[in-house]
Amino acid sequence: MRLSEAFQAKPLLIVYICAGDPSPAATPDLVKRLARAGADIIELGLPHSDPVADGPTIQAAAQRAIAAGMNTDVYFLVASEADVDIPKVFMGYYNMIFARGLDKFAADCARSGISGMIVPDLPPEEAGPLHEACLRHGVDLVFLAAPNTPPARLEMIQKETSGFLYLVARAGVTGARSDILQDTRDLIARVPDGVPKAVGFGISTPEQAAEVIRAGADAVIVGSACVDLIARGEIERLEQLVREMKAAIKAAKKSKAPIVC
Amino acid sequence: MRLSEAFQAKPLLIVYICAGDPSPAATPDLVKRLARAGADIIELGLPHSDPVADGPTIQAAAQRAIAAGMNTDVYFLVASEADVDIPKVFMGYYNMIFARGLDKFAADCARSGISGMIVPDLPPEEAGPLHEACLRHGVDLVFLAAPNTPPARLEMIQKETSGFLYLVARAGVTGARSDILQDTRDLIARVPDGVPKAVGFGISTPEQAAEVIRAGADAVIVGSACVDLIARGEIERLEQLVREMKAAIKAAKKSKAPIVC
Amino acid sequence: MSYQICDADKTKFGRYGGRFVPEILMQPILEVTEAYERLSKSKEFRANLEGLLKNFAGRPTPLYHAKNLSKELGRKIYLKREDLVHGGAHKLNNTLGQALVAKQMGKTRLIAETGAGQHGVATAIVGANLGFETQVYMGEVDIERQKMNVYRMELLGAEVIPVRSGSRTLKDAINEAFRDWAASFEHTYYLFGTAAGPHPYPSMVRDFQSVIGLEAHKQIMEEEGRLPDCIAACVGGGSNAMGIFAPFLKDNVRLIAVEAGGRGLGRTDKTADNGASLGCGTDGVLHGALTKILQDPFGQILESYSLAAGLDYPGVGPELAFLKETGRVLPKMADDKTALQGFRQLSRLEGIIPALESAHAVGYALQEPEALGELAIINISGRGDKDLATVMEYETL
Amino acid sequence: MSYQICDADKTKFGRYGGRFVPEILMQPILEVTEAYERLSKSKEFRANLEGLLKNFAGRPTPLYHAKNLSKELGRKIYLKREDLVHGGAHKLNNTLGQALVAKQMGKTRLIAETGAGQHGVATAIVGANLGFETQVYMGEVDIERQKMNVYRMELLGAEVIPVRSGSRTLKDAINEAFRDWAASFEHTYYLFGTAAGPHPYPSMVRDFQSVIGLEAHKQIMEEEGRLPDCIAACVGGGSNAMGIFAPFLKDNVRLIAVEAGGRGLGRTDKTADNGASLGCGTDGVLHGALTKILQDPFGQILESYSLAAGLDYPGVGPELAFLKETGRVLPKMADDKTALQGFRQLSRLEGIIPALESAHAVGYALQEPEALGELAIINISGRGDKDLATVMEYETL
Ligand SMILES: Cc1ncc(COP(=O)(O)O)c(C=O)c1O
Ligand SMILES: Cc1ncc(COP(=O)(O)O)c(C=O)c1O
Repeated sequence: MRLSEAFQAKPLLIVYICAGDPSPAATPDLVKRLARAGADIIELGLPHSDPVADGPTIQAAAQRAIAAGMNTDVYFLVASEADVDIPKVFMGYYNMIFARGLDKFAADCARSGISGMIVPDLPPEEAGPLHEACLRHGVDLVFLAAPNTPPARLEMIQKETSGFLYLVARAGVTGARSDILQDTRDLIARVPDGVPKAVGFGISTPEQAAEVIRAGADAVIVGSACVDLIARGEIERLEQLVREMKAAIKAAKKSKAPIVC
Repeated sequence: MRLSEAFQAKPLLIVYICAGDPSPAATPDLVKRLARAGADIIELGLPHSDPVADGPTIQAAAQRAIAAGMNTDVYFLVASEADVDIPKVFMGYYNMIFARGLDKFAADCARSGISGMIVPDLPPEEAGPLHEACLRHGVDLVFLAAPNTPPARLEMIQKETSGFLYLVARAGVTGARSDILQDTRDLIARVPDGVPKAVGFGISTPEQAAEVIRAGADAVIVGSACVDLIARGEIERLEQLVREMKAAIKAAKKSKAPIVC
Repeated sequence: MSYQICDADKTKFGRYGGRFVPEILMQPILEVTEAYERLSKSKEFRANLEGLLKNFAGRPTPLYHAKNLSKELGRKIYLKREDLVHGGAHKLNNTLGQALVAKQMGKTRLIAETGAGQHGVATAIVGANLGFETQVYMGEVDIERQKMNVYRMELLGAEVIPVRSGSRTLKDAINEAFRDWAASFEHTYYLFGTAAGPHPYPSMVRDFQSVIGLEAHKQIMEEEGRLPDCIAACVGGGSNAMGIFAPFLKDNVRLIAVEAGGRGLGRTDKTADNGASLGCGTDGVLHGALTKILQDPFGQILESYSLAAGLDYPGVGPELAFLKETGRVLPKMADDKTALQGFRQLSRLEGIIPALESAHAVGYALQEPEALGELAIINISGRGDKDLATVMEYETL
Repeated sequence: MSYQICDADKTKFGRYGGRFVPEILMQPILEVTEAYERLSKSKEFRANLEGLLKNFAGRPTPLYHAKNLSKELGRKIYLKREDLVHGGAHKLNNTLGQALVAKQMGKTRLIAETGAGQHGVATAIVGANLGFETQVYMGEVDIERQKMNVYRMELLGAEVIPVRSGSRTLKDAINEAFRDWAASFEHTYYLFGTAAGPHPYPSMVRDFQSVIGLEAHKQIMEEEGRLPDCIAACVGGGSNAMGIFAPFLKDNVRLIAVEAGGRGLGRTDKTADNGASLGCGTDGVLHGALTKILQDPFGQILESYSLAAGLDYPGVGPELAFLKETGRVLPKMADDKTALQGFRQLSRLEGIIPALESAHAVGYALQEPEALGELAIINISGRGDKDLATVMEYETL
């Protein structure tokens, strides 16, 4: 499924997990469980040795996955096996893509059922060649915008992104946080309604997810909170969290009055 | 006895010991034994914390003596008690004299039966004030000359010294050595016969002593070799060494043909 | 003194360089770019920096004709004496410049990464002198082996933050500093320590370090009336090398970049036995720039190795990668043993104990003197006092 | 630059100085005197020395306006930056000069004493650079506490000879060096490390170090258009102090000699709790000169004490003793604690870690700022890298 199709049925819950954590073999099943629990899109991370945009939780997951034998070849095997009917999105650092070759990487994505790519260290200015490869293989290339992205740049990024626009909820790296800032609300408000926008970085509770939706987001991305539960082996609680998140954003969509928390 | 008087009966054996080594109480008896064994003059060292002209043997003796309670007051007590009918000569560093006051020091020497002073770190250029004090109290001030003392300077030192002229046998500091160098012979030869000359630094065997006398010296000074025996508590061998030295120089005096060794 | 101004739109050297950073960092980086471009044209800023370089850092450093080394090598060798710069290495040239940029930008806090501690110390020095709150990220492994530099930073009022992620060395300290900056950019300036990283750092650091080459250019003309045949400098990230090379790029001077050969050319899954990214690396993206890096076939970064902590880095500045490609700069290697030989020989022959990093350039010269031509300059990027414990330990191995 | 020439017949400063040495050393010392007098008038010698000071040692050193310290003290403070001299202290100014004298005298071997190791390192540096065999006497106790400097000397090709006599510290190392010289003078030059010892050393060392004051004189006039109200320098033997004071002796500038106050004014039979011979000593003869020394009533030399190894000496140069007597130089003390405060404060305020010795002058300034007047120079005789272990250890006590 193309991402744009998925965004017809807003609000969406996007769940990030790190492929290969705790083991490559475990990943396909995990993806299926998340889909069953209500995830609308799976963001499947390819672990990197130097995940500069990530906080400690996802760094640790990457280290576990690499230690467990995850690499790019295995990634695409795992992604193929994780056969679900919701979209899967690649998330990973540019060097991993560059090392494989941009075209080959995009082709492998398409072949293994990956609809889009999120590359947190690849701003649009550097993305030309990958963009072309993605176009060739029908894979979306999702860009990110941050609270400190100035208006003109935000407009450029909106234009460049495909699939959806990833809004970084706040300054810093990935990782669970306890509040949603005014900055995030402002950023959501600055993007016109026509652009599908998903908010991530630091969203860990159903309340926060709901708040983001009420603020106007089309999707919520939850990552570290899920990775944390995987690290502890609490897969049922993970499913439970996904269910609660999904319920919360659906409810939020109906009653769109913002709540201060 | 004035030193000049003693030098009537050449050749002389001058024996150095460090006052207070191994203990202040032991020194007077040691002096008497040395006199009995044949020493013609006793050079009684006042230990100093920083004996820059001395080698390891005499340095160690000084440290033992200081540790045993030797100081300048005790020195003069000990010197008085070491009541022998051969001359005693003070040997020590200038700062010890300076600290007591030059006049007082010279007076104390005279009072405790000390006939002269050897101050190895006091060249004639700096000796004016002490010289005056010595004159006032009838104490000789003995200067040293070394193999590297140039002719004009040697002449000056000869003029300044009183009692006798201390010829430094060779470059370096005090301490037993195994040979007598050509340098020493040359130095002895450079001093006119009228000047009483004692040779010291490094003379440790009867053979060396004899050689020095044959080379024209009027007296031999033996230090480290004796101090070494005291350190080992071998007082009888010390007396034996003195007797042998005395015999050797007497014999040498008679047969004045130099032997190469 | 005049700095080579970097051009607003040019973020790359050929295909190398760029800004491969998370979006949250684009704005801070663009602000640094803008501030640096503005300030590098400001007379007042330059006067200010030149004052500090002269009165605080102790510039100019001598260009010393090393008579004994020359004799040993059968050619005339000059040493550029960055070992005499305050703090003990060329690093202060850069930290002074960037700290003044940070000041002008109204920032109140500096963050930096450090491996051996030299850049950390240089940052702590400017932090103290110019009144910043200073925090330095340093891998736990490096903290353990560089205790004295940790203590120096603390004495200078900086806080050293242990980095426990990844290989717990320089590479990870850089990651951690970027993470900090992503949350703190409002008041914080990231003072990057070498001519690598995202644009404008490679250009800015090269410009601030090019005072080395500008002085050397003038000095060698004064002394010899001609340019040298060759200049050799060690390369970690490339700041001292680019600093001395830059003003000679248009001249007919052979430029040799000496990298850490470490234990040799071996590799494992996760590690390389050297730090020779220019010579042995392949194109890739690390710390914000496309450059030559040590990586596995999948693009995972390898842990580098060198006895010299300052050369123990799996990347290199993009400008050097470009200059290697064009053939303008020749990459060479000196392994641990060769560097130690350089360390000892320079100490004995000239009475100058070089940093182990700089000793790589000296060691290379000892091994391939013909490469130097008749007249050469070796950049002594720092002094070796910091390395005594390392060398002593190595000797007893 | 022009050195103050010492006059052939004048071996004393008032009643202080002279040559209280064994006869065997008179000739070598007279030869040094003669050689120095001749060479100090030689244009070639001076050009040679100036070349080395500039290109090898890194002179001139900056006179740095310490803005933050000035603010702290409410007056304008400049720092003379001898910490930037090659080797890390002012010591090289002297060893370069004397080694050139030795070379001219045809000597092939250098001997030196060292306490903390700074003079030993500076001697080893010139020994390596000018091609001498070099041996450095160092007390066993000092060897133990200054391992890094021992290793530096060895790296530089010098041999460090452990001294086991007396208190096994600096004082005894000097004795041992004199003993060596008494047997080796034919080929050997004794390179004395401070402005003490028998004539001509106090004058010669002062002359070679007066490059500090000559530069500072010119620099302060350039910067301020007037002379300072005060100059403060630490005093071990007195070489850095005399070096900066000498060119200001005729000026209306208050000269403050800061000695090691150590643990206080206490004494035992054999030891003093400080190194303050100028302030607390009495007239006496030590190491060839009549000067102020720490001694017991009988004239035995006391072991001094200071946390700063370079100030841990029971004597002082005769010229300073004389200048104290005439009132031209004011002796002051800074104890260990005050020095540590100076050490920390200068590090934090200015980003300059001073040698613990120099930190005594800084600490004094912090405690009695009024004494400095409105405009003062503090001589930073060396850098503090060598002292980090000492300070760390002291902190944990
Ligand atoms: C003395 C010295 N030289 C060289 C380097 C290598 O860095 P760069 O290549 O940036 O000059 C370092 C890094 O710490 C260093 O301390
Ligand atoms: C840095 C430094 N300052 C000062 C001194 C004291 O010596 P002086 O009084 O001769 O300058 C020393 C002696 O080692 C030293 O290393």
